[in-house]
Amino acid sequence: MEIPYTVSPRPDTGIHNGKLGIWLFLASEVMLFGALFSTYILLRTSAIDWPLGSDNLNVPLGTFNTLILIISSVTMVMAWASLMMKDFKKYKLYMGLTIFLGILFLVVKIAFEYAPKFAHHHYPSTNTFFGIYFVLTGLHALHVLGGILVNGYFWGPGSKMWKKAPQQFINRIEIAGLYWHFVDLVWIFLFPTLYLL
Amino acid sequence: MIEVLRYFGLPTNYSTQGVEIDAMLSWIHWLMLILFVGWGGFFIWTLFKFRASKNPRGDYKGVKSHFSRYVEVAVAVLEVILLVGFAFPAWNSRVEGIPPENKAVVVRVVAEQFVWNIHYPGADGVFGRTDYKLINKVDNPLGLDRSDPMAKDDITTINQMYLPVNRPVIVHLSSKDVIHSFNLPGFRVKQDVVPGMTIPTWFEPIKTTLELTRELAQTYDLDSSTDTLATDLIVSISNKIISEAIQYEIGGTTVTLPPGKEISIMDLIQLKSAGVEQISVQPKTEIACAQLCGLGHYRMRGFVTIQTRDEFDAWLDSQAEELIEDEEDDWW
Amino acid sequence: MALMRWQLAYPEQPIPWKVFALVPMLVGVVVFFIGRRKGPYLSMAGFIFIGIGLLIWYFVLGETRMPEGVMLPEFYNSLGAMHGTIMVFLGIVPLSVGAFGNYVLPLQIGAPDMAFPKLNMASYWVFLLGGIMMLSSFFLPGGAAQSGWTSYAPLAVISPGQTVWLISMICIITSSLLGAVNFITTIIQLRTKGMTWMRLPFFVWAQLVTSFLLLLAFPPLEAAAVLQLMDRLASTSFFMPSGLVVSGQVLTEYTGGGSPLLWQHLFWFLAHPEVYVLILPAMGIVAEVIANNSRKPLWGYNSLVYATVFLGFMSFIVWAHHMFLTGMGATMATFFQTTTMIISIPSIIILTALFISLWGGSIRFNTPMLFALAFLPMFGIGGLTGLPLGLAPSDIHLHDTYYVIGHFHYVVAPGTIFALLAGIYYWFPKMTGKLLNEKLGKVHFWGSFVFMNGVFSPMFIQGFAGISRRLWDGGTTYLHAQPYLYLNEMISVSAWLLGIFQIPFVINLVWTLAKGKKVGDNVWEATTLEWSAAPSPPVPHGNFKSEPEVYHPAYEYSLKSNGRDYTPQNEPLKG
Amino acid sequence: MENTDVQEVKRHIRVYLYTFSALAVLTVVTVAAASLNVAVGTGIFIAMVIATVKGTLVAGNFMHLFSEKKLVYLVLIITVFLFFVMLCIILSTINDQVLSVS
Ligand code: HEA
Ligand code: HEA
Ligand code: CUA
Ligand SMILES: [Cu+2]
Repeated sequence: MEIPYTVSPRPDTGIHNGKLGIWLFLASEVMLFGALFSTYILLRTSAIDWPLGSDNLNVPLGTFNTLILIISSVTMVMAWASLMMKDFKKYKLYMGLTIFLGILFLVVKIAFEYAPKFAHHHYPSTNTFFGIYFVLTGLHALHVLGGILVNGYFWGPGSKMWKKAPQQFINRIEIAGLYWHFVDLVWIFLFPTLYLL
Repeated sequence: MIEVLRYFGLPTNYSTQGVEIDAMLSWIHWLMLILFVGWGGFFIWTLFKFRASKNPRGDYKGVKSHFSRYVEVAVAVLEVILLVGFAFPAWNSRVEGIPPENKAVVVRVVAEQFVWNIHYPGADGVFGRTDYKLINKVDNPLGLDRSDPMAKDDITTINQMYLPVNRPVIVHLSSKDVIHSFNLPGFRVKQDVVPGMTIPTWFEPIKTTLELTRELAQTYDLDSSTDTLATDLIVSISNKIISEAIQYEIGGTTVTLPPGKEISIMDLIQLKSAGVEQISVQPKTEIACAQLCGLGHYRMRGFVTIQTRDEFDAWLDSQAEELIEDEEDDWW
Repeated sequence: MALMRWQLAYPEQPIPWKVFALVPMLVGVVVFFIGRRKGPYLSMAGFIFIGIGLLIWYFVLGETRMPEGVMLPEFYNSLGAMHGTIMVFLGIVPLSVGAFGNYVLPLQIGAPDMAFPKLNMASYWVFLLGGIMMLSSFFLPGGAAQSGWTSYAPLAVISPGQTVWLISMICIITSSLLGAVNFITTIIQLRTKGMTWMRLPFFVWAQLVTSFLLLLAFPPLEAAAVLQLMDRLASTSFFMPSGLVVSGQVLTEYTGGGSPLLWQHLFWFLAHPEVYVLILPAMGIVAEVIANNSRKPLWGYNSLVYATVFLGFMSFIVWAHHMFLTGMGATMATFFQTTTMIISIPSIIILTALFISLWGGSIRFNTPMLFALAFLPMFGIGGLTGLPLGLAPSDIHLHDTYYVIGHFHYVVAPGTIFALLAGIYYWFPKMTGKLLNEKLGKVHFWGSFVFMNGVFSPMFIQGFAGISRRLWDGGTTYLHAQPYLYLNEMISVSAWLLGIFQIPFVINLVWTLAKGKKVGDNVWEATTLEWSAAPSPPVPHGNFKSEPEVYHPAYEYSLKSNGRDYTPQNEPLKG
Repeated sequence: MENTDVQEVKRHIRVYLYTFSALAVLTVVTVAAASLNVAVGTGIFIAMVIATVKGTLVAGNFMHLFSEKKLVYLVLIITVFLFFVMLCIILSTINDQVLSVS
């Protein structure tokens, strides 16, 4: 016997295995970031004084990065849509763009945000605000990196699957997309909490 | 009914709140016992009755009645009674019933690895300023700022806590380093000491250490005609089981009672012939640390001595005098 | 024993515990390469870690029970922390979820494999990495973690060994998360034709709820571990309040402003559901064994299922009953006491249903059944002693004493461990095609049963006496501990005997594997699919020859209609 | 989303583009709102409302949650519920701390 419902959805649940799997994984990610978020709220409400994010962080860069991630979400979903329309070339293009935008995000983050912070002797240990800032953004950056690696695989060696099992490949891209959008979504919450408030 | 747990290790209680806690403990254990015996009886009987050799074919339906539902509901109801009738009020009196400070003795206890620093406010009744930057391991473990007028008369001790009887005691707990737990098992007091915050707890001792000593000693009085304590003859034992080896001489030879042994009638006779007239049980008025706080957790041990009001006041005075002497020493 | 001899002969010298720990590790490596399929792999790994945890524990017992410097306090504290961690995270969870779940679950629902075999392997390797890292931390210069398995800050932040503990915990948690995703997907998606929700064997339900607990309760500890790691490595102050002075020295590298209680909240948010992760699969196993050996359907299957789901849900909102004495106010104490009492009700429902299932049965007392039956009262004692802990005022006296130790060991050791042993005896013919020897099994059972109680029941008395846990000398210096120190000796001796009575079990395993006779596919005459539809041991790939179809609920025993007293799930009912 | 034909997908693409513009506009709005001098509480409220709207757009459209099956909703509802439980109970327990007044 082979494992069923890897490609087509199970009739009574309406989804295929991979999709349920990724949503479950995302649920655990919600709890992970949720716990960090709770930490942030708790430390902030019990702090005597809390530095204002906009005084310490680079808001224009943050805004820029937010837009980058949003655009990359669009290109990601477009990559999937191209596959749905059987246009492999466009897929390559959009997926490539997504990866590029992801890398751009990391470059901005590390070279233009972290590096100057360190240069100004703002370390995680400087105060609790920087502590939680570095942990939250650092963990998010790791997630971006993970997404880039996965997307890179599906852009390069993994894309051979398109020939053999197109539907399964589409499913995989959809799953990778779900993850990528989630990373975007986390950032949408991180940006105002850390940079603006 | 309530006393039963004494036979299972629960130590004698020395405080007012202990009465409440002990009652709760025994009620809940009675409930547990009933449940355990009830289910256990049913269980064993079932196993016996329906063993395969006697009952070769199972019954598809099994039990048809809904008796178990009633039992479950009954347990739930009893739990509600325990909660509402005992647990909520008792806890509220712990955390919200703290008596006003002018009706109580107020003490600060500052825990550190692996010492209990006790801080009395002194005659003015106000604790002096402390600052962690002033902490000096040798002569100022509390970081007390002696230049603060309020701090001039403050009394500090290490691991020795003196308290008067029949008066509520409020203890403000704080820690210098890690989490400890202020535990007075005999008084049914336990409160974690969390660094970064000061947590209050309170209790009211009902007997002095001396009274306790006497009371417990009477149980094992070797010579019932003596009712005064010959302190130099007290051998430290607890609940019939001696903690330290007792050495005594009979007819020129040394006899040793190893620790951990129960004292038999024979031992008692021998002890008496060796001139030991009374054996007292030391009351377990210790401060233990109940939270893992590092390598010395096991030896983080303090002592509580409960005195009468007069004795306690006298002790405070003597401490205050010492303080003045110290100051004069410094002056020279 | 070796330890005692060592102590007698060379009282001043440290024990050669490395040798003791290395032996099972080597055995583990050998076993590991002999194993074939991933189910047995995992079970072997779990076994080995349990064995090691157990082993290490004997040094500790040697210490608490026999003072006079067998080891230094730092090593004792390491052993305590590692015993807790290894038993919970590297022993029970991988064995009951990783091994039994992985092996039995797909078979019971009629699936060819887990939904994501590759993920399964990934989860296994990450776990192994974490496990090995955890164990090797003993060999590091500072020793292993010393702050208890609870790793309370600030102690954990400032004591040695903790970094490795945290990193391995991150690995182990990641592994559990991947595993949970796989389990839930498998149960939801891969049920075979006709396997509706209410036809699932109870074990599958237990695994489903367990997986949800893993999935949603573990991430907060992962977050907390990252934060504590930052506190240690980058001197942040998430859990460090201002103005700490450690042995007279002000900790200047920390700016302060953190909250030690936050760690406890994040830890217990995981660790309370975690205790149900330990018990639910055990209950599942017990239910399977009892249904099979009482030859009748489980009584109140529906109430079992609902109670389990409810239990899983409630377990997320009781965690602060471990924190009553951190200075909790009246409102929240009321809340947590109430939820704690509420959560005891589904446990009672589950146990009651299992008891009543026996009524009217035709009870076979084979080894798996003995272990499963012993589970009931033992878990009963453990569970009942949870009640006084759940009421805040009585917890004042009992918190952090040996009473707590007694409480949870009754649920995990004669509880979960017995259930796992029942599972091993029960499914061994499934995994290997050979039946374990009954005589050796009974010796193993009675020995374990007697000495388990010998180890853990005296602890309640010590707890009433107020003896704190985690004491290097077992309380020798405390006056209030004096009357009950003699129990330490009894506990130690029982523990050693308990260990010795595991020898027949190991012999049994080895002997049966090597020499045991092959038995038929369905030795226990069971109804669930793993026995009735798949060959034993299962074919290496795909489990079943063809997709089995299910016609009725899981435990159709003692129906009069066909000639036998059982009707497999894949056989239509007659009449 | 399986088996959608090309027309369907084209319609989706339009939705994606609208969503994108909405997200971009909202990002600018958040930044602008933050530079208004409102009280901290109000500021947090506004920022969180906007973030939630944006999050819903991403989850709903890019992640196709709007047309997703019941099962996924169930998982997410449990998760989000437990997240709030964690947050609220931790906060209220830490605020219900017995402290000595000094
Ligand atoms: C498998 C693990 C497991 C399980 C199932 C439980 C179950 C329960 N636990 Fe336990 N607990 C732990 C593992 C577990 N616990 C651990 C590891 C710790 C310590 C952690 C540490 O500090 O290191 C702990 C600590 C702990 C504490 C904190 C104590 C303290 O530190 O002060 C509390 C307090 O409320 C508690 C309560 C409960 C309750 C109310 C239950 C309830 O769910 C129990 C409900 C069950 C019943 C009520 C039994 C019903 C049965 C019958 C009625 C039939 C009985 C009769 C016969 C069988 C004959 N537990
Ligand atoms: C699942 C959890 C689990 C299990 C099974 C056990 C089992 C045992 N535990 Fe432990 N224990 C904990 C979890 C567990 N413990 C935790 C969490 C703590 C708290 C740590 C802390 O303070 O931070 C603790 C603490 C703890 C203490 C208190 C230490 C202190 O406070 O100072 C003691 C003291 O006696 C103790 C003893 C024992 C004993 C004698 C066993 C025995 O019952 C062991 C019996 C087990 C077996 C007999 C296993 C059978 C073996 C197999 C099935 C495999 C065989 C395989 C091979 C040989 C390869 N444990
Ligand atoms: Cu202080 Cu333990
Ligand atoms: Cu708990």
